Amino acid sequence: MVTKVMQIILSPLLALIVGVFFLGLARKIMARIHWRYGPPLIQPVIDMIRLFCQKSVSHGRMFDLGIVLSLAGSIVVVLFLPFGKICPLSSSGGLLVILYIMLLAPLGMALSGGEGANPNISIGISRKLILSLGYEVPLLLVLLAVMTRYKTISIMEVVNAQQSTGWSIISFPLFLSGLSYFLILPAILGIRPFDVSSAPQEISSGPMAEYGGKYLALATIEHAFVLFISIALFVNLFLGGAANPVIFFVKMLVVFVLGLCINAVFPRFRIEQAIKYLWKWPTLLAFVGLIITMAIRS
Amino acid sequence: MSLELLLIIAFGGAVLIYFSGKISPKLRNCLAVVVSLLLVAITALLYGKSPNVTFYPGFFGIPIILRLNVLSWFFAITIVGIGLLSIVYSLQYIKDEKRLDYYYFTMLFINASMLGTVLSGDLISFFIFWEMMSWSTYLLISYKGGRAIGAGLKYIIMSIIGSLTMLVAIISLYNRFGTLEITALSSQMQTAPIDYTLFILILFSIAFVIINAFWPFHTWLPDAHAEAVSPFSSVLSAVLVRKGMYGLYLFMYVILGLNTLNKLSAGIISFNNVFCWIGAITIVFAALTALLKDDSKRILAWSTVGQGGYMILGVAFATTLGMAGGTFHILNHCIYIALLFFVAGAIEHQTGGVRDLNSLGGLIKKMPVTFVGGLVGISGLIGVPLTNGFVSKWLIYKTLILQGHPFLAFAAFLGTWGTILYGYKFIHNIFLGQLPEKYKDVKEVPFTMQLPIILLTILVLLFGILPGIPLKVVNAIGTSFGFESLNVTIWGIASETGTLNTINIFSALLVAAVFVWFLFRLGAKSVPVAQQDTYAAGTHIPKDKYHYTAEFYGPLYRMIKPFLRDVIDEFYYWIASSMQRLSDGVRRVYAGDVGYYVMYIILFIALLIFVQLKWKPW
Amino acid sequence: MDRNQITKWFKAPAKMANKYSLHVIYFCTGCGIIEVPPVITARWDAERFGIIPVATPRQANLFLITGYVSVKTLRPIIRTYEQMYEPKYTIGFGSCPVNGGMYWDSYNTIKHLDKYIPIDGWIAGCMPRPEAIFIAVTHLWTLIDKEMANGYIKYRENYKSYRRNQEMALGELEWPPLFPVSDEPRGNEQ
Amino acid sequence: MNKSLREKLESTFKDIQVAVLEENRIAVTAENHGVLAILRFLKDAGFDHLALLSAVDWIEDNCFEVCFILTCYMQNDDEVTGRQRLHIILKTKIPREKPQFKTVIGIFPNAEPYEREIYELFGIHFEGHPRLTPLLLERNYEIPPFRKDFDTRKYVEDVFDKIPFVEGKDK
Repeated sequence: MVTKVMQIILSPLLALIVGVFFLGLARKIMARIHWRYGPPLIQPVIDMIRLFCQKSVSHGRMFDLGIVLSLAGSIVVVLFLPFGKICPLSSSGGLLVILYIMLLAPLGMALSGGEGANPNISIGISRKLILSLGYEVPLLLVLLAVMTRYKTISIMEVVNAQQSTGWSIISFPLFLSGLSYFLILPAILGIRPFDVSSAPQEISSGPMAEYGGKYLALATIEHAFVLFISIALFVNLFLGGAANPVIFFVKMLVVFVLGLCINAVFPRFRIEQAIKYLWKWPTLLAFVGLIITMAIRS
Repeated sequence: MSLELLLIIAFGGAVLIYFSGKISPKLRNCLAVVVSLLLVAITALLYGKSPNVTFYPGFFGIPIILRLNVLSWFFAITIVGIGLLSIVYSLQYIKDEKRLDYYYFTMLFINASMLGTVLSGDLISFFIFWEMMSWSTYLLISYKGGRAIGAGLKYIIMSIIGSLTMLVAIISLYNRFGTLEITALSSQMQTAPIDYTLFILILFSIAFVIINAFWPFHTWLPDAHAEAVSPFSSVLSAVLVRKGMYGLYLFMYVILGLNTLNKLSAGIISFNNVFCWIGAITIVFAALTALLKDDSKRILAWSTVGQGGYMILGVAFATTLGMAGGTFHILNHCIYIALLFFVAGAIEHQTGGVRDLNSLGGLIKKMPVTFVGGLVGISGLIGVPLTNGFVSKWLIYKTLILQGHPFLAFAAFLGTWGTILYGYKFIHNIFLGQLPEKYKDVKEVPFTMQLPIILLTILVLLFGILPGIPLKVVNAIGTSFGFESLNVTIWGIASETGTLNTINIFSALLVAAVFVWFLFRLGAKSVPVAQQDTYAAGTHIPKDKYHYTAEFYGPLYRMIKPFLRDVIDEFYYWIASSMQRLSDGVRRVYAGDVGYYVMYIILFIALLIFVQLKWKPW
Repeated sequence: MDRNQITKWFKAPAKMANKYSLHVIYFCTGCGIIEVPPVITARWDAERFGIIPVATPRQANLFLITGYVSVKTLRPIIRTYEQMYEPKYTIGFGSCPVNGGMYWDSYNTIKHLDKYIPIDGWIAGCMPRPEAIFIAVTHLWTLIDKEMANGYIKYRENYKSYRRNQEMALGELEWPPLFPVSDEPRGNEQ
Repeated sequence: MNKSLREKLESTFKDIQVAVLEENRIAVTAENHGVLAILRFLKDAGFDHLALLSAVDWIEDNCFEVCFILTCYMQNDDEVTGRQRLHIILKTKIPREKPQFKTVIGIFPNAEPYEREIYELFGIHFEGHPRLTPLLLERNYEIPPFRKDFDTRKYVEDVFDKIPFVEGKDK
């Protein structure tokens, strides 16, 4: 029982450290790609300390509760995700629960942003929801393919099954789904080619327009968690999730750097282009993957 | 505590209220509440028992039977519960309309007739109460006059078609088996040939699919909801539409039973498969059409159509988990859609009849209780964890995936994401953003309208965190149909292929939220600020113009609008207009004066003579 | 990071964090803004010092006014300054915000910007070079260290006279006063 | 081409001086009551683009001078020889005390903002102008700022320098 409580406390902490490290790394790699030095790796930590010390302005109770709910939702999702062998709440709900609790974060952010009474925020949120509809289509097909392939809805079983039958990114039908998941990873993370919902130039950073001080700090922590969750989900489902956290971290690092290289060199999609892209190639790959998995299974 | 007492109170109460309304409105209001309370009390007390009452009203000697089992109790409690809440809600809501006695009478009469359909033990009384329900619904839909009459007409035509097919089926059953009593029928139907059972089942399911507003027959529901009065549209969408589901249960499981149902398949096209695909199309089509609507009630109407698809997906799979998921979803949908219609009605009542989502906004500061109700209702509709919608959807998805139907599951997921989009649009355009100038002095709704909203909000959260309570009843229904019982515990389902533990999720979320709240309090205290003080690149914020609601998902509309033309609705209107042209032509033939008729006779005789001479048939 | 850096971090993390994470919001007026893009991009990378351009004043704590301030642009500048959160610093870029620069006798420009909003740092020069921004930022660091970058405290304490100056320059202001001016009612709550 | 234009102009209008400044610049000075007729004549002659409407303040001989610059929109500059298209500069003088002028929006609709600007900065009133309201300036001045007798330095002293610096604590 004690190890369980330890795991419950440890895994969000680990996720936070990994997420913040990824944020710092992202800015460093982006800078290096732009031929400049870039901030020190711990710049996100400095930013957060500064933001916590700043005063701030609130637009009403929902403005505060929304951001708190959004961060709490992200922390709870981390509890369901296996990080190496640590997976505290894997017994009370599998992949479906993860998929649904991942809803809490954007919903909380949308509610608190809406209270900010600013059209920039509303436009940002409507674009974010359209984008989420866009990337959910291929994501759902991918998850369904994995679930039908391993005939289970619990993520721990998927990870254990991959120990024996090898990574599912290599096995024939799921290779397509893995590729399609990787193609939509920037959309899930909301980074460069798909950061149309928080575009600083067009809609003055969308849902974050009215955030400052501690709100912005919580929003960046929540972004770090989303970063961790999306990549951890990919590693668990397709790269076999590791025996111990260190290998798991290395796999996540590889996936993240690959995703980042795409993000650093692409201009921003318009929302229609983003949806057209998301519903064309990744969906086709995921669809074919699902069809083949069903054919093999029956 | 017998069944006739229940029905007598229900129908007698309706008549009593009509006449007491003549005496004084106050007496009528409290009488209505007392009658509904009495109904709820009696139904609750009838939980465990299953009485069976038969009496012969001297009607061709066919017995009228009233019986109660756990299935009909489950539907009865939702009917009387939502009936009570809508009566309490309409005390204040409808205060300044005219013809209130007529309104209260039809409201209670509909509740009584729905109760009758659920309690009826044989098909004749089922059909009688069914007809009473359809006609009184027509009366109450067209209560407000104007466009409501057109909507009511549309409803009554489609429900008449349904009743006629049901009547044909009942008559053919009677002359084949000689009895209409359900238990007797279920034993004799086992021996009936397959094609006959399929014929009966299709006839009955047409009636139930129409009232349940599945995809091909859904066109009456959006108009009926948009035009009906708010308390009635919550009864209509929460409970009345689900009578179709009760009918399907009655026929697929009570009368036919499990084994005959599975035999009904020719190759891969089995009855269940067709129903599932209709359900899937309903979900996706309704969810995406709801996105395009701007009227708050129309969005909820389309979501009712969509949610029906989840129920049939769960139920038509005839596995224990699917059955539990479908039945539990009926209860959940009934709770949160009634809550959402009460919220939409409250907004309409306070802002003077404004339902257009483009001109509302910022009401969260003025109507906090309604906002909490709307938020919890929408999160229930979406299926956010810790709300009841999540548990039933989890069950349905698990059946779909483990039975190996990923594409049905994909359609259901797509429907959920469409629900998220129009759910947030509903919340954002009404409650968030800038408060327009003309709603500055909008106050919170009176307490009698807040009470149903608060009660239903508590129910949504309670069944979400402790799903064991309703799941016990749902499990009893499953076992009564012959499924093996689920391992239900207070916090969810414990089964080896993946358990659901809502208590863990709730406690994890609670601890995380408290921890983040302390992290939030760590920073300096934030100064509350008016809605004018928001970022506008340093310029002055114009009144009423700094608000983004019109065409909330503009880019998405432009992409999916051409695919979502309601072809079925246009097809029905085409049939109606062609029928009208045909009858117009016939009217010209019978012009009315005798000269024409004589001419027709002569012509006909000439024709006969000509045929005789030409071909000599005789 | 030499040893006293680490001790400084533990002694006053807030001050150090304010120094090394300056999110800038530029007010692009006049001819100064053309100097800012080279500061952000590869040649003079500002991100090394933790300086990132942000979109809204809510997220910023450094306000850079680049170029002459006409009477009309004074309104957005004041509003943007008031919408920034409390430990905030401003830098006047170029000689025009200092004393009107070459428009010293024009009827339409604001001469001394620090009569209306407190300015912590000046960069003289009729469009100074991008490196001048880094020099100003390093000076700002020393000011923050010595607790002298207290423009926002001065604004809070002397808000009445600032508000009076603004009204003298612009006539009637259409946004309520930020801090309670004793004689006028406080119009900031909803 | 401008030779024939000169004769046409001098023949149709009497008190008008036409001078060819350079190779394709024609300066026309006329009395202010004849200006509208000349403008209409030139517009029919093909000069349909009012490139500029401005005023000059001759404070010594106590008059304003309103200048119109017209070109033919479709005739573009000649790339080969680099010769610019033909510009006509029409000037009239109006008294300085109560500067009045008739609006030319009837002939050239795009003159509306130019006239508002000249009214705001010089104080020349254009009757018949639909909305003669301030266009650019934030505040109103008793002497319009572009006039020569408007002393900017004195204005700056008594408006901006009166605003005190903010030192020390508020009481």
